[in-house]
Order: sequence, then structure tokens, then C-alpha cells
Amino acid sequence: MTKVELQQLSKQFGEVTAVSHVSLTAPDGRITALLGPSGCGKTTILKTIAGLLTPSSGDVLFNGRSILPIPAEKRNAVMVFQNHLLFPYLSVGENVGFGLKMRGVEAAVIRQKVEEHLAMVQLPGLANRRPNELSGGQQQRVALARALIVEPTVLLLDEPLSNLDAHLREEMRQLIRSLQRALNMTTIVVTHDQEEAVLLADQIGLMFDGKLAQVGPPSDFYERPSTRQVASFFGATNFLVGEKRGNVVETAVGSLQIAPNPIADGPVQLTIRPEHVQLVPADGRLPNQLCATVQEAIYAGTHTRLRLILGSDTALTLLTSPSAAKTVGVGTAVHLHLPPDHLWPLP
Amino acid sequence: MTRIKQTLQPRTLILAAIVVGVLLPFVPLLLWSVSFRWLYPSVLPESLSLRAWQYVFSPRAEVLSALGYSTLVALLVTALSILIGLPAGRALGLYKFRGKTAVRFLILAPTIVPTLAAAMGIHVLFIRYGLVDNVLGVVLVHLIPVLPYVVLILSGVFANYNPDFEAQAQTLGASAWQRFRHVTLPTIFPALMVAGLFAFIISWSQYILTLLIGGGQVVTLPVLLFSFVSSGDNAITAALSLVFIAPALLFLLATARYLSGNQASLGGFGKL
Amino acid sequence: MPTRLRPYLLLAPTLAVILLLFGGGVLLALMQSVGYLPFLGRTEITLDAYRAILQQAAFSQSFFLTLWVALASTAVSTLLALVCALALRRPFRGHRLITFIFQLNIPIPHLVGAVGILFLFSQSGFLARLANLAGLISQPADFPAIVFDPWAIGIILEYVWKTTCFTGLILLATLQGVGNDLETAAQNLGANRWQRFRYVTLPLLTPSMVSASVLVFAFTFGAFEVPLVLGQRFPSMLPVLAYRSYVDIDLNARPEAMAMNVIITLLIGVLIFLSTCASRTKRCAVNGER
Amino acid sequence: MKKRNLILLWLTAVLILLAACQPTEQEDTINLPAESPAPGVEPPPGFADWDAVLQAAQGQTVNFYMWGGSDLINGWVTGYVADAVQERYGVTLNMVPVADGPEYVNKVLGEQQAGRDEDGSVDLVWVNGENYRTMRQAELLYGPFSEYLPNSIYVNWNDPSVANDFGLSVDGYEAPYGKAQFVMIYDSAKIENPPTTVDELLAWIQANPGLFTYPAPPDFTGSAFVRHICYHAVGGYENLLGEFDQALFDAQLPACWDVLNQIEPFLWREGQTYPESHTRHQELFANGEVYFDMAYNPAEASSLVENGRYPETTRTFVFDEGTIANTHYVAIPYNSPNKAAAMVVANFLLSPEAQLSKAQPENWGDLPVLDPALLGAEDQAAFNAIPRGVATLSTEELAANRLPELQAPWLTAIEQAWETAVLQP
Repeated sequence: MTKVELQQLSKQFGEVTAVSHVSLTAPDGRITALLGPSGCGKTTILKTIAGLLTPSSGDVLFNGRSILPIPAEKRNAVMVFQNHLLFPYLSVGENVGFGLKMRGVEAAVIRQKVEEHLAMVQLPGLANRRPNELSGGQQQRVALARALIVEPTVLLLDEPLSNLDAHLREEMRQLIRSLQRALNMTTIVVTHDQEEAVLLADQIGLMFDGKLAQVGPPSDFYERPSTRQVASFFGATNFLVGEKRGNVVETAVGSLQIAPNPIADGPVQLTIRPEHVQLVPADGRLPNQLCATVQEAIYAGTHTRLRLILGSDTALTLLTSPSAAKTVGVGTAVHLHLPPDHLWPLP
Repeated sequence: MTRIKQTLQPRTLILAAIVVGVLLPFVPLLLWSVSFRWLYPSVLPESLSLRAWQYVFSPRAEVLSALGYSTLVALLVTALSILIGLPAGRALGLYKFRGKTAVRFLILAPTIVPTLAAAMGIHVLFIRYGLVDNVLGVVLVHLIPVLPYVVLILSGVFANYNPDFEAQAQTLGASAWQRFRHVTLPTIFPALMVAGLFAFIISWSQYILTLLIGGGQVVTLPVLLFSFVSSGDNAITAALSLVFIAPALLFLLATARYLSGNQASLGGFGKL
Repeated sequence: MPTRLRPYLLLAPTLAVILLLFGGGVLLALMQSVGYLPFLGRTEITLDAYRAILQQAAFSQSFFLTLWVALASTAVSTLLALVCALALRRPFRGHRLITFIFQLNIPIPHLVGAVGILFLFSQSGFLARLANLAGLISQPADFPAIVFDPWAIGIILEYVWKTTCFTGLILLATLQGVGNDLETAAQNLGANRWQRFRYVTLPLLTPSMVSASVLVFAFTFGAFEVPLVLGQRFPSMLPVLAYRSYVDIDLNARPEAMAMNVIITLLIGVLIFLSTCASRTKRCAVNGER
Repeated sequence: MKKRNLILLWLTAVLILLAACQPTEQEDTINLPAESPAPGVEPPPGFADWDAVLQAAQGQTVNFYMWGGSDLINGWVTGYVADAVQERYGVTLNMVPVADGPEYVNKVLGEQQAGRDEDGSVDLVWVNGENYRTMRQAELLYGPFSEYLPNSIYVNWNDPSVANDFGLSVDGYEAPYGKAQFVMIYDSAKIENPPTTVDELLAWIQANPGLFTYPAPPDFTGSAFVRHICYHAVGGYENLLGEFDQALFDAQLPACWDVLNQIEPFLWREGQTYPESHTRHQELFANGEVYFDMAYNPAEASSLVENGRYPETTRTFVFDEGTIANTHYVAIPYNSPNKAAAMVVANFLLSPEAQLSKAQPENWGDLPVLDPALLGAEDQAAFNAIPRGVATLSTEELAANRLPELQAPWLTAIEQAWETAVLQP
């Protein structure tokens, strides 16, 4: 039952600023993902919350109280490291029970709890194995059990899925999700993979270069990105420069209608995700119809990606079904429809 | 503020103890080597003299010839042990094969069993086959304590070695020698230096094996030094001790960066 | 070259040297200890030499002295090495210099170390003179007997001086190899400073410490020069006793020297087997269960 | 590439040194001095006459195994002697220093055991007492040769102290090298009136606890000191003369152990340990840890003053009842491949010239073994003119207080018994 707040958190390593003025609230009992390209400062924030690093400035609050004076071993903000960091000289069971042993819990109690937690991560009966006898996925689950057994106030996961192959990822993701729901534990996940963040988290904080770019529920990052950089990170490729006036944006390829939104009038970039651009017959019944030439068609199995040129030099990408794409060869002219509620202006 | 705090840390005391502890025995050595009449209870020599140094460098003292013998033996042992031990280190580090544990144990055995015991045992055969009283016999007997360390250090580096680089070089047209020269050698060079340092030092320091097999005729520096230790002439003993450690120190200076920076080579000792 | 044979071919030169020189030497020592030397025309096997040395009081006293020196040197130097390695582990101002000084006595021969200890600790040595200057003692006899003493403290000091750096460097290399991630993980799981040392650093260092201790123990048990320079006349350390018997003008003492060699070899073998087994019991038991 | 330079430098140094170590080839340019053997003596086995010896010796190298603990003696042998025999006889002398006599006895024994009867590694040894007896009895010595040496005409072979080595007849198997006599050493700045008899010394030890000790036998010097106490304890050396007799030993020697055990609590370190060598004992004396030193060489104290190791006020004395004296020799192992050259060296060591040089305190200070009566007037004058060091007693005083050595088996028995009766509590 812990709300974690970061207030103007900054961390410098010598001349290098790893984290700069990050303020974020991780709501109680939810999963918050810290997302961003590698080296953007996510793990630094995680370690700062865990107490393994001291912030250069700013504060970390648990339920409104600063925890900076508390040493790492007393903070109970437990981290699951990217490379598991299981103690190689201890058995699986001893690894899982490590935190309880540090707290002076009785051996019999530890044994019992270890079995429970191994069962919880679906590794029952493996207590006597050595970590190096387990697969990568199993090791990751042992590391998770080792963290959960001390009933952390905050669970910190550093790239929990990055060392796993696709199949195991799915399994692990579900496990984390279900355990988190069951234990109702405030969780912060660090990841560089936007898909993972979207599937796992209730809230995402996207970071670039040590700064927080956008915080919000996953759908916001697709539908309402705050900057071109955020949109690009989530796979947006189409940007049209224009001048916004009310619900109309004047661009080089014509004036386009957009849905009502809170962005101020003035110069903007319109973005639309490739899957939302539609090929239509040239009938003019729909708004925002444009003419384009197919420059390149890339077959991708479930869909075909078309690169189009509008006017002299404006490029757009769209996704369409492979069957629909068969009718349009390279060099043919096509008609496009940009649905107004999928056009989002970026300041 | 932080500076003051640092100096008061227990670690600072430990570091000071390290420096004093390591260097202290050298102080009386240096003082004795230039002393003349230094009797108790004087803390410093009553008068200074270069008598010991003059003697050490006079042709009569045969220090130069002992230096030559020591260097010759140590360099031969170093070269030979690397030549012999390099393939073994590769085999132990890189390959899995039947009997590996036994082979490993056998090669390491001389680091555990006193080599003097083996040397006394084989002495009678060395006498029989003319391997006593000459450099060849001394070099051979030095190989016993040296070779395990060389193999150990080199197998350590080969354990982390990726032979695919050699395969890559081969596909790019490198001959066996070129592969060794341009791929293997640069990769293992730091460990090779450490192995060389250990081989040199172990051989350089041998006293009793040299005395036993060299029969007193291969007068290396330790043999000469020991006769002065037993002569009780502290000034000459001290000067000779300093001569004795100088080349090994030079060798260390040349290779120290490989010793501390490279955990793979020394870490091998931890995997015994 | 056939791949299966390749490792054996690579090992052949080393194995030849070790088997012929070392293995042959140990075998010949064993043969000579029972008086069996066919190429000298002696084929009668007798255990007289063993009987003779086991009856000597001098042998058992030498044995216990040697064991004491080896155990004490190993324990003290390993402990000090641990402290030094931990102190030198993380970088600080002057780290390179102090690490270099720490390595400085690696190439120093034991013989020189023994001379240094002698000049430093004898009752009229450098420290005794400093003590006299400080008014702590008035004559050499007041200074504690550290060299040529019954407890062989001088010998132990020399071994500690030399081997602390050796073990320390091995531990330092191990520490640098494992990094401090596991300690961070332990801290994160609630381990305090002492618990991190006790349950993480120490277990990580244990294999290296055992290996280094075994090397140091075996070396100090079998070494010759240092006891010769710093040791008491009686009882002498086992290797010195063995060598003295070997060069005795009575050739009949040679089988006794060989018998001592065989006993030294066996003892070291047994002690090391026991110690490595003890340190691995836990692991063996765990492996056995699965 | 500093490293490479370093290695190159070393290699160069090694090559230069090795080159320097090569024996210089001296071809047929040597004019051999006219020498003739002592009249009426058979030539040594394997040689027709002395000329044959000289011819065979040319170009040979002599490995001279000797105690190497004195830079003074080492310097004299590798310098003066080596230069002279090289120059005059074309013989290369290679001194091989050993820490202890038994080492080379054992070496020759080992070679005999391994069947190396022709090409042994030892050509000449510095020997006397027990080691001579062992080698002689194990037939490890070549001879007889010594009475045939041209310079042996200066040796008085009728003198029992020369013709017998610790009671065993020399018989031409050893060539005399020098003489020695035991002296006690003290610092006159610390002790004004040193004890002059064994009894007085024992009293002094008990009155001044912790300031006396002696090197543990079988150290040569310590063993000699123990013999002095034994002579005293059994009421004179006369009681121990002759062949070794175990019954006599068991009856007489306990008195000696009693005396030694009585003073033990008053010794340095309360007698719990003893210096293991004479040189260790010298150090104790030099640093004032003990107040008496002893030496089986009357001139040693003077040379130690000379090179700064002993205080200038160091002096020596002999007991009123006398001190033990003996003769030391050189001998040739039976399997030496260079017997001719070894004889040439032994002969040179016997020459008045070499003996005179050896007697100079700055060279060695060893007592000459030649009989003054057999020397020419010129040589006699030269010997008389040898300067004595500050701490050395006069030849007359030494000669007036001389005691004989026991036969070697007595020594061995005393040394062994000392370990069990005195050293081991």
C-alpha cells in the first residue's frame, strides 16, 4: 500500500547528468513502467528508489514521506536485476530465502515460505538446485521469488523480460501481471521495449536523455503523444507540417480537418499512424482525401507497407492488407483518406 | 571536510600498514649495505662505507658471474616453460577431454608436494646421466616448480578464449603461424607476461634445487648469497641481497600493469 | 591432427616433463626410502628407515614445529590478505601506487625476505635498536626473541610478509572479477554491511581463499631456505631435517631422508585432501541429493 | 617498447658475462718452473714423474670445494692462488663454495654410489678431522701423493700434529694447508680482566647470566669449545687419548654434560637455543648480545676488526691450560678427472710463497704449516716479519699453550651426545 513519488529527482555522475528533474508519481498498487531508449536514466531512477544510489538533488517519497535517509537495506524497495544476480554459491532455496535470513527469520519459517514462493513462481521442488542448473527463464523467476518473499513495499523490476526469448516473455509477463494483481503491490518496471511497457503497465513514464517526456496510460502514447519524439518512439512515421487554426490545419498538401483537441493554435506537426491511413476510391465523399504516388511496396506477411509521395516531397507510410495492395503497383496513383479523429497535432 | 573524514577511515590505517609492512624489511638492508661498523645500539651506521658494494662489484667476488648464471638459467627456464606450457594451457583451458581432472591434478601436483623431495629422489639419476653440476640439469630441475604455474596461468586465459577468432582468421587466409602471431598472441599477451614473470621469479629465487643439482658449481645469486648469509658479513649480505632483487623488480615494473589489471591470469590461482 | 587426440598432443610435452622429472623423482624417493634401487644392485625392500625416523624424538618434534609454522603462517597471511584485498578493492587517491607497493614483494626471493626479517627482528636488530632508542629496552636480551626462537615466529613473519601479498593479489583479482553486483543485490534484499560481507563477499572469496591457502600451506610446509636462515638449530623444520640427513656423511641416512620426504608428501596430500573436501562438503552433499 | 629494450639489455649482459666466464685458452706458451719432487718418494699412482704431472695439469680445471663463508679466504683463493696457478702452470682454479664440509663428502659418496668413478665433479677438497676419516675409510681419496709434492720438503713429516689428522695417519692422502689454534675473543672495553682458565670462565658465566653462549655442535668452532670443557671436566685430555672406547666414553663424558648443563640456565636465551653456526655467534658478539666470541683461527678477530665488524678494542686469549690446535689439509677425491692439476694446486699451496701470503692478516692470517727449520734463511726472516693484527697473540704464546685434538670418532661421539645430553631438554 505504497504510493511512490519522485520530486524533481536529478542524478549526476561527474560531468554526466543521468537524470534531470524527474517528477513522477507511481500510484499505489499499480504497475508503472519507466520506458525509454537505453542510457536514458531509467535504471538510475530505479536504483535511486532502491537506495543503491543517492540522488544529486530532489526527493523520493513513499506515502508522502521522504525515504532518502533510510539505508538501502532498510528501505524494503526490492529490485529484481536484469541479469538475475542469483548467488552462485547458494542453492535456489537459499537464494529465495536470503532476504528473510538477513532479517533473522527462523529457519523453519524460511523453509516453508521458500516452498510457497517457489510454487508461486511455478518452480515447486527446485529448492535444492544450483542456480547454474536452471534455464534463464527459471533463474528470472527465482529472482522474482527472492524479491517477493520479503514482501516489499515497492517492487522494482529492471528489464525483467529482456533476457528471455519470445515464448518465455509472454509467460513471464503474465506471471508478473497476475502476481502483481494478486499481491496488489506497487511495482515499477524499467524497460526499453514499448510493447512490453504497454502490455505490462497501468501507467508509463517515457524518458529521453534523463528527462521525463510524457506520463500517462499506455493508450495516450498512441493516441495523444506529446511530442514528435514520443510519437516516433511509439512507431509513428507520418508527420505533416502545418498551421493549426481551430479544427483545421493548413499543410503543404492541403488543409486537413482534425478532431477537437486542447493544442493551441499555431505551427504544428500533424501525425497519423500508418495503420490509420486508408486507401479509398477517388469519390471525394470523405474529408481529408489526398492524391499520392506509390513509391515502394514492402510485403510483410500480415500486411503490406506502402511508401507514398504526396505533392513534391511529402512522404507518408500506410499499412494495408496484402490483397488490397496487389491492385496498386509501384508508380500508380492512389487516393488516401486521413480520418480526422486519428490526426493528432504535435506542438 | 570529506578529506578529513577520509584520512580517519580504518582503510587508511590498513593502507598505511601495507606500505610500512611491505617496505620495512628493506630499510635495514639498505642501511647495512653502506655501513661500516654498525654495532648495537646505534640506530644508524657509525660510519658509512662502500666496502660491501666495492666487493660486490669486484671481479673477485664473482657476483657478475653469478648474475650471469642466474639470468641465463631464469631466462632459459622462462622460455622453455612457456614453450612447453603454452600448448598444455590451451588444452586445459579450451578443450573437454577424458581424464582432464586427472591431468589437471597431475600438473598441479608439484605446487603442493615439495619439489625438494622429488629433486632428492631424482638426484641419483641426474648424477648417473651427467645432469649435475651444469646449467642443463639446473634448468631441468627448475622446470618442476615453474611449469605448473605457467600452465595454470595460461589455462586461465584460454578458459575465456574464443577460438572462433582463429577460425575467422583462417577463413580470411591466415596461415597457422599468422593465426598464432596475429590472433592468439595478442589475445593472450598479458597472461603470457604474467606467466613469464612468475616463471622468471620462481627460477630466479631457487636456492636448494640449484645447490643440489648444480652441485655448487652452478653458482647462481641465491647460492652465492646464502654462503654470505652464513658468513655473517651483514654489509656484503645486504648489498648482495639488493643486487639479487634488482632484476626481479625491473621485471615486475615491466609487467606490473598486466598483473593488476588482468584478473583472468591471476584469478586462475583461485580455481585450483 | 585428429580432433580427439588434439588435447593430448598439446599436453604431451608438459606431461612428459612432470611425469619424468617430478613423478619419477617422487617414485625414486619412495624406492630409496625402502632401500630398493635395482640399478645400484639393491633390491631388498626394508622399512628400517621409517622405523628409525619414527622412533626419533627429533622427528616428531620437527613434525609438530613444521605443522605449527605452516598452519600459523597460512592462517595469519590469509586473514591479512583478506583485509588488504578489501581495503584495495575500490579505487581511491593513490590506489595505483599502493597496489604497486602491495605487489612489490612478489618478486622478492624468500632468501632476501629472510635476511630482511633477520636484520629487522634479531635481538640486536633494527627494531631492537629503535626500542633501545625509545628507552624500552636496555640490552639486546630484553628484546623479545623473535628469530631463532622456539615458536619460530621469525619464520612465520617472513612467510606472512611474503605470502600475504600473493594471496592478497589473488583475492583482489577474484573481487575484481565478480564485481559488486551481488553485494548490491544483497543490500537491496535487506542485508546490512556485515551481512553483505558474511553472506556474499566471503562465500564468493572462499574458493580462491582455499586455493591460495592450500598453496601457501604446502609451500611453507615444504620450504627450506627460510627455516635455515631464521630457524632454531633444534628442532629444525622437516625439510631442513630431511636435507641434513640427505647430505649426512653417513650414506645410511639417505633412506631416512627419503622416508621423511615420503612422509612430508603424504602428510601434505592428506591434509590438503581433507581441507578441500571439508570446504566442498556442502556442495557435494547438495549435488548428491539431486 | 621499453620491455624489448630491457630484455635485449639483459641478453647482452648475459652473453658478455658468459664470455667472461669461459676459461681463457692458454696454449703452449707457459714456461714451467723447474721443480723436482721430494727425493726417495714413489710418484703418485698413474704418473711417472713430476714432469708428467705438470704436463698433464696444463689446461685442466680444478674444482676446489671449500667452506665459502669468508670473503677474505674466498678472495685469496679466487684471486692470488687462482691467478698464480693459471699463470705458472696453465691450471684454471674454480673455487666452489660450500656451507658445510659434509656436503662435498656426501657429494663424492653420491657419485660413487651412482657409479661415476671416472669423471667426478670434485677435484680438490679442503678437509680435516671427521670428514678426512670418512673419505679415507670409504676409499674416496686419491693417493698417496702429498709426500711426493716438491714443496713437501718444507713439511716436517715427523711432527705428529702434521703427520696425523685427528689421530688418523695422513699417509700421503692429504697435503698440509695450514694450522689453526683455538682462541677466546672478548672486548677489552667491556671486560678488563678476562678469565684465564676454564674454571674462571665458568664462574664468569654464572656471575653474568645471558652474556655467554657457544655455537651448537657440529659447528666446527662450537664443537671445539665443547671439547675444551670436556678436557676440563674429565681432568685433562690425557684421559681421552687413543682409539675411541665406548666404555670410557660412557664413564668419563657425563661429567662434561653436567658442567654444560649447569651453565645452561646462565647462557644466552637461558640455553634454550644455541647459535647454529660460528658466524651467527660472531654476530651476537659484534652486537654485544654476548661478551665472548671464540675462533679456531687466532688471527680471525684481527681481520674482523680490520673490516669493521668487530670493535677496535677486541682482544683474544688462550686458557692457561692451553687450547686445542690442529692442521688442515687439502685432498683429492678418487674420481677426480683432473688429479694432476689438483696436485699442482696442492703443491702451490704448500710453497713458502703461498704460505707467506696466506699468513698476512689482510689476506687471511692463517698459521703457516711449514717447519721454519726446513726453510731458507730468507724465508724464515719473511715469516718472522709477518705483522700481527691488534687482536692476535704472538706465535710464541700460542705455541706454548697448545693441546692436541682427539681422534675423530671421539669428536663424532661427543657431537652426537651433546645433542641428546645438552641441547634437547
